[in-house]
Amino acid sequence: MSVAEFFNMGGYALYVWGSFGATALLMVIEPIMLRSYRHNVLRRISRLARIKAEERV
Amino acid sequence: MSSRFINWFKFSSPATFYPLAGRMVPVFSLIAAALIAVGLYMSFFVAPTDYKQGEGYRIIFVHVPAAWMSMFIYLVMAFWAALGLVFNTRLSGMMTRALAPTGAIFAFLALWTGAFWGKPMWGTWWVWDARLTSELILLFLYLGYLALQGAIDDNRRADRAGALLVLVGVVNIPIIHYSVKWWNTLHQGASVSISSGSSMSAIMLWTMLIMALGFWAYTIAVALSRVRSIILEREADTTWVQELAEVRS
Amino acid sequence: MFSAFRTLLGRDLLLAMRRRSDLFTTLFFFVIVVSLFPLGIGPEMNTLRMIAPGVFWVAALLASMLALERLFAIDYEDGALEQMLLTPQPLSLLVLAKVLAHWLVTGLPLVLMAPLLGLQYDLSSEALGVMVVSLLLGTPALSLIGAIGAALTLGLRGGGVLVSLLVLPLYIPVLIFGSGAVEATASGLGGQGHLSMLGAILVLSLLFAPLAASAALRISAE
Amino acid sequence: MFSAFRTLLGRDLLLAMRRRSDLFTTLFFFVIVVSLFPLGIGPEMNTLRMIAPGVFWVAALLASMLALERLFAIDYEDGALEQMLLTPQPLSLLVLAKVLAHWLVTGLPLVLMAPLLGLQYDLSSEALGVMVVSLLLGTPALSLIGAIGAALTLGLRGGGVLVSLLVLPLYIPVLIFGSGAVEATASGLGGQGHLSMLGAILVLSLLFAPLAASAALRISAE
Amino acid sequence: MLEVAGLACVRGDRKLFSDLSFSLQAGELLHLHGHNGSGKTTLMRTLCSLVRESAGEIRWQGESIHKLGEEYTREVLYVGHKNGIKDDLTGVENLRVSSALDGNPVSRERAWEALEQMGLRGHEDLPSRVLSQGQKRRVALARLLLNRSRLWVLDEPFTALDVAAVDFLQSIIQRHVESGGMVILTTHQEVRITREQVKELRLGWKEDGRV
Amino acid sequence: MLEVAGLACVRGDRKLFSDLSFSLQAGELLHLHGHNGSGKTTLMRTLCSLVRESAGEIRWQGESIHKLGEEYTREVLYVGHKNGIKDDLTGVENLRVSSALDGNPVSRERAWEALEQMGLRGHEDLPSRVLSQGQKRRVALARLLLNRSRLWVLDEPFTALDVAAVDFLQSIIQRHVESGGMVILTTHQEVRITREQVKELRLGWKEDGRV
Ligand code: HEM
Ligand SMILES: Nc1ncnc2c1ncn2[C@@H]1O[C@H](COP(=O)(O)OP(=O)(O)OP(=O)(O)O)[C@@H](O)[C@H]1O
Ligand SMILES: Nc1ncnc2c1ncn2[C@@H]1O[C@H](COP(=O)(O)OP(=O)(O)OP(=O)(O)O)[C@@H](O)[C@H]1O
Ligand SMILES: [Mg+2]
Ligand SMILES: [Mg+2]
Repeated sequence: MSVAEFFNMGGYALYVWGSFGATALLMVIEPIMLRSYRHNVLRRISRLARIKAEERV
Repeated sequence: MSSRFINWFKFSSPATFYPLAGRMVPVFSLIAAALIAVGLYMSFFVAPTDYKQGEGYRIIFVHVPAAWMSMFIYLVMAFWAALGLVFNTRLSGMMTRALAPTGAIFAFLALWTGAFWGKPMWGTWWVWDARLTSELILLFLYLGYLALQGAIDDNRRADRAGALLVLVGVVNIPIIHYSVKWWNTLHQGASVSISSGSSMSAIMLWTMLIMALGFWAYTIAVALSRVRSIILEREADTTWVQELAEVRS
Repeated sequence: MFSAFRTLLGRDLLLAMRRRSDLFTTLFFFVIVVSLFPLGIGPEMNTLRMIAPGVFWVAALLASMLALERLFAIDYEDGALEQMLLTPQPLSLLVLAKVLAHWLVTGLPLVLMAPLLGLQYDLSSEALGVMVVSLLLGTPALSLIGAIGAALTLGLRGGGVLVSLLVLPLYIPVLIFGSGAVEATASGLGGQGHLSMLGAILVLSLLFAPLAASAALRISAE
Repeated sequence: MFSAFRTLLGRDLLLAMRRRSDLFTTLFFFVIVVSLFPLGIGPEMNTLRMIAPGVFWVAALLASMLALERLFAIDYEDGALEQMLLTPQPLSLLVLAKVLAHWLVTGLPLVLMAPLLGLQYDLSSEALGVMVVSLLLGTPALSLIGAIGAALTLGLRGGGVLVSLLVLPLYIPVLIFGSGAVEATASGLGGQGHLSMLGAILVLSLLFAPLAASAALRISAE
Repeated sequence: MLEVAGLACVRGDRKLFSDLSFSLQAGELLHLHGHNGSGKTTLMRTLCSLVRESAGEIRWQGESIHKLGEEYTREVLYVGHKNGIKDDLTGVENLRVSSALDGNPVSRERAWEALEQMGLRGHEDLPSRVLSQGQKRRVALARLLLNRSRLWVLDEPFTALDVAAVDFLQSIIQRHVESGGMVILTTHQEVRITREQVKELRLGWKEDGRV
Repeated sequence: MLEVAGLACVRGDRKLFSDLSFSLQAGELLHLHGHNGSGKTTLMRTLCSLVRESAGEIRWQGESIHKLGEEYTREVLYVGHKNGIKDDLTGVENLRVSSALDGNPVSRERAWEALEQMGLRGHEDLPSRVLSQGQKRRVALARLLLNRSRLWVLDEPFTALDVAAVDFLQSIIQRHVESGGMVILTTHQEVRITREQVKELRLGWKEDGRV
């Protein structure tokens, strides 16, 4: 089975790769977005904590 | 008996759950990566070509696990929702919230891959058949939940309103599952059932199960890591959060 | 207890009478939607007959969805809802009274109007009959289900779209069975099965919707 | 003077952003109406292509009509309208700002969405183009005309139906020329004539509607 | 009768009050003090079980009010910032509806009489929409004359009322307390209430209050 | 400056007042009295040209206010029963928008300062929706600090305010009057206003008033 044949998927390339591709894409994007979410939250909280510390001084 | 009870409630406190979840995330990420890698290998190189559907049937290895996950995550959300409404624990609202986006993604994937399968098999992207419609409704329920959460600023109200919505929508799950039985539809009937063994070849079944388990592990990892951020956000002004190493730096 | 039910029902009907035009808003909307289509599409009877069940049910669904906004909103704004929560009556009973009044004002006229409008679309009298029955079973279910969504989104500005988003998924089955019944009758198959599904949905929502809606009201009234 | 115009425009857009979902209410409604029809009617492409212009324009008209209720109502209730009447600015300019904001929030998204939804109905790209242009000319006219109705019925409970009654007769020409343009293009005749009629309606309503609406506001604010 | 233990309430991300404890017996009046935004309204709504407390417990005759449910709400009469009357109904209709919902229907005559006592003579059958601010408030307060609840929770009842109406309302409150009722009240206006059975509670001061 | 001659106002089928005449000069304050429903709000809205009089005339510097149109409304600031603030905007945004519409845009800092003076420190950037009754009123009244209108028409400005805020508001009003402004005011609360330049007008008494 050649590489080209493999990617052709017996004529179903669009459908098979369309499905697997979308799944892979979303399952990669989601963790990335989660990381940036966490990053944002941490930055916001650190800033809050700093402001609080300054106020106390 | 009572000591077990206390243990339970200890872990339902965000302060203890946060580090625990932190330790579990990498474990499940690894499991997910390994299972999905094996599953992908099996779906393309081990599983044989179907005599009727040719190579096109390979979509089954993402379609069915995604569809299962979309339903299962909803049930888990309903479980947390009920818990939250009854015991008024803070963590349950956060768990429901953390699961929803992933559930929505899987519901979308089930629809997407189903459509990409339907085009070659049925000759159409979409029909208004009972299973397809009820799965679409599931996606709408997820989106509705997320929209409702976005619209309410007060966390407590958001949690309780969301929990109620999730519980109302749970009627949809049995409908999705049994729709093929109750109405005669275009969609495939159950091909995996406990009672009568399996109508699929064993290797296909195994591949599907491994993919499904991989998706499971992925969901756990993602949901736990999301709930950690939610905990941080909501408990921002407590001392335990402000003393965390990652906040201080 | 039932005196409270009757009082609230009476009050809401009286209010609808006083405002008078409220009685007609939904009906008028329904009539417009149904009548504008021949205007926009053209007067070919065959096309019209084909699209009639869809048009009627979509119109009914939209009309019912739009009316939802007013179900609890006014009570919420003028404080009457708080007072309702503090009466010694089971809240779900009061909710049921409000939903019933709401349906009598917005749903029933629409059901009664449907056969008249159906003539525009050249429907057979049998199909018209089934249409009325399906609307009679379906619209109360829509009001009941919608009450949950209306209660959940109370006081959230721009609740309109939220209500639609929350309620629509639960409306779709009603739409499918409703228009399905009419279509099946028009094309010679019986609409029985569809109608009994509608009946089942109605019974279920009668049982559960008031409870869910009253829980939602308690949450939203904070 | 223009700073007041800009401030009010900015405020209304900001409010729409804050409520966020308000941005989508009308759009969502439009999408639902347009998408529910294939559901109720069935997926035959020929039928769908035939009814498409009608469905789109009726949906746009209804969406615009429903959005009217919110045009002045909130300002009226929270007292911001009284304050607007007491500013040293020409009222019709303020009305124009409000209508513009309203159209940007409710009308424009709908125009932008239309081509995407048109694909569902298998419309030719030419017909889609004309549809967008016709909506672009038509929807601002709908908002302007509607403003008069909205101002007149302010504070009348159940104003909804009244608005529809007052405004609908003036809307129908827009509907007819709008869907006419698309239909003419789809069937090979040019839509030019219809479009220029729409343009004329737009210009006229730009000139007169703000004046009429501000006079109506003064009456209703008593 | 009413006992509050360790009550706390959080709104958004601010703690309005915490660890608040007091009790109220039959024939007592509790006067809540506090500057704007100190949480008086929130506290009152919590006591009526309209808002969920974040911590602590509220007990009525020894039972948690959430357990009691409708048995408790029967005993409570709440008049808040909002009047809770229907703009399109007349005063009499409003009064009769709210009494019926409260579980003691009254006759037309009785309602008419109550409104007259509240100084709404000649306005009983106008739709409330056209009434003045103070007249609307009077319609809402007329419920006090007909109600049999033991605990009255009144959030700034005197706003918009003219001097005569304020006096009359004070006398009603006093009568209720003397006949063994309980009242929780807040107002920014200076009002004379019989000094004997009055408890005071201050919110929003440095050390959050205990009576 | 402001002259009222033979003013009458009819609502529904009742005559609220008729043949009312008075005038107001720079540096004067007019205190309207009257029981609930006597027509104070209606009179004030008439003076702002929000309600059309049934008879009589209102003149500003000798010209009918309906002729003057926007020239007159520029000189008037009205605070009514309704606050006229947007629930979804923060205090600062509300204040800046209303000032800009009134014709004198102010900077963020200036608005912030005004709110702080009104005692809303720490609440400036909360959406007004979550503010307490009194805090909303304060946001609405903060306009007084920024406005350059000569005639203030204040309909029960003191409702919902706590004692500190009432005092502060009184001092603002006094300052405005002393610097040559005019104020028309109604309140049911007892407030001290400098006695010198105060005119009183009673509505709803047997012989409808003349100052
Ligand atoms: C948009 C279209 C589709 C949607 C929304 C959809 C949805 C679903 C859902 C929700 C399930 C899980 C049901 C359950 O476990 O209870 C499922 C399972 C399955 N689907 Fe689809 N599907 C679609 C199209 C297709 C197509 C075109 C095929 C094949 C020709 C297909 C084959 C299957 C199979 C074999 C299963 C496993 C059945 C079982 O074990 O219950 N699906 N689908
Ligand atoms: N979501 C929120 N975020 C931040 N603060 C909030 C939120 N919701 C309410 N608050 C605050 O809670 C307080 C509400 O107080 P409440 O209405 O109980 O005051 P009050 O004592 O009745 O005041 P008033 O005398 O003005 O009526 C206000 O200070 C308000 O700013
Ligand atoms: N359509 C109508 N029919 C009959 N009476 C009306 C109508 N509209 C208004 N009124 C009467 O006009 C009066 C309105 O008075 P207004 O609101 O000016 O009173 P006010 O002096 O401001 O009172 P308050 O002190 O309570 O604010 C009320 O007595 C009301 O009953
Ligand atoms: Mg308060
Ligand atoms: Mg008044």
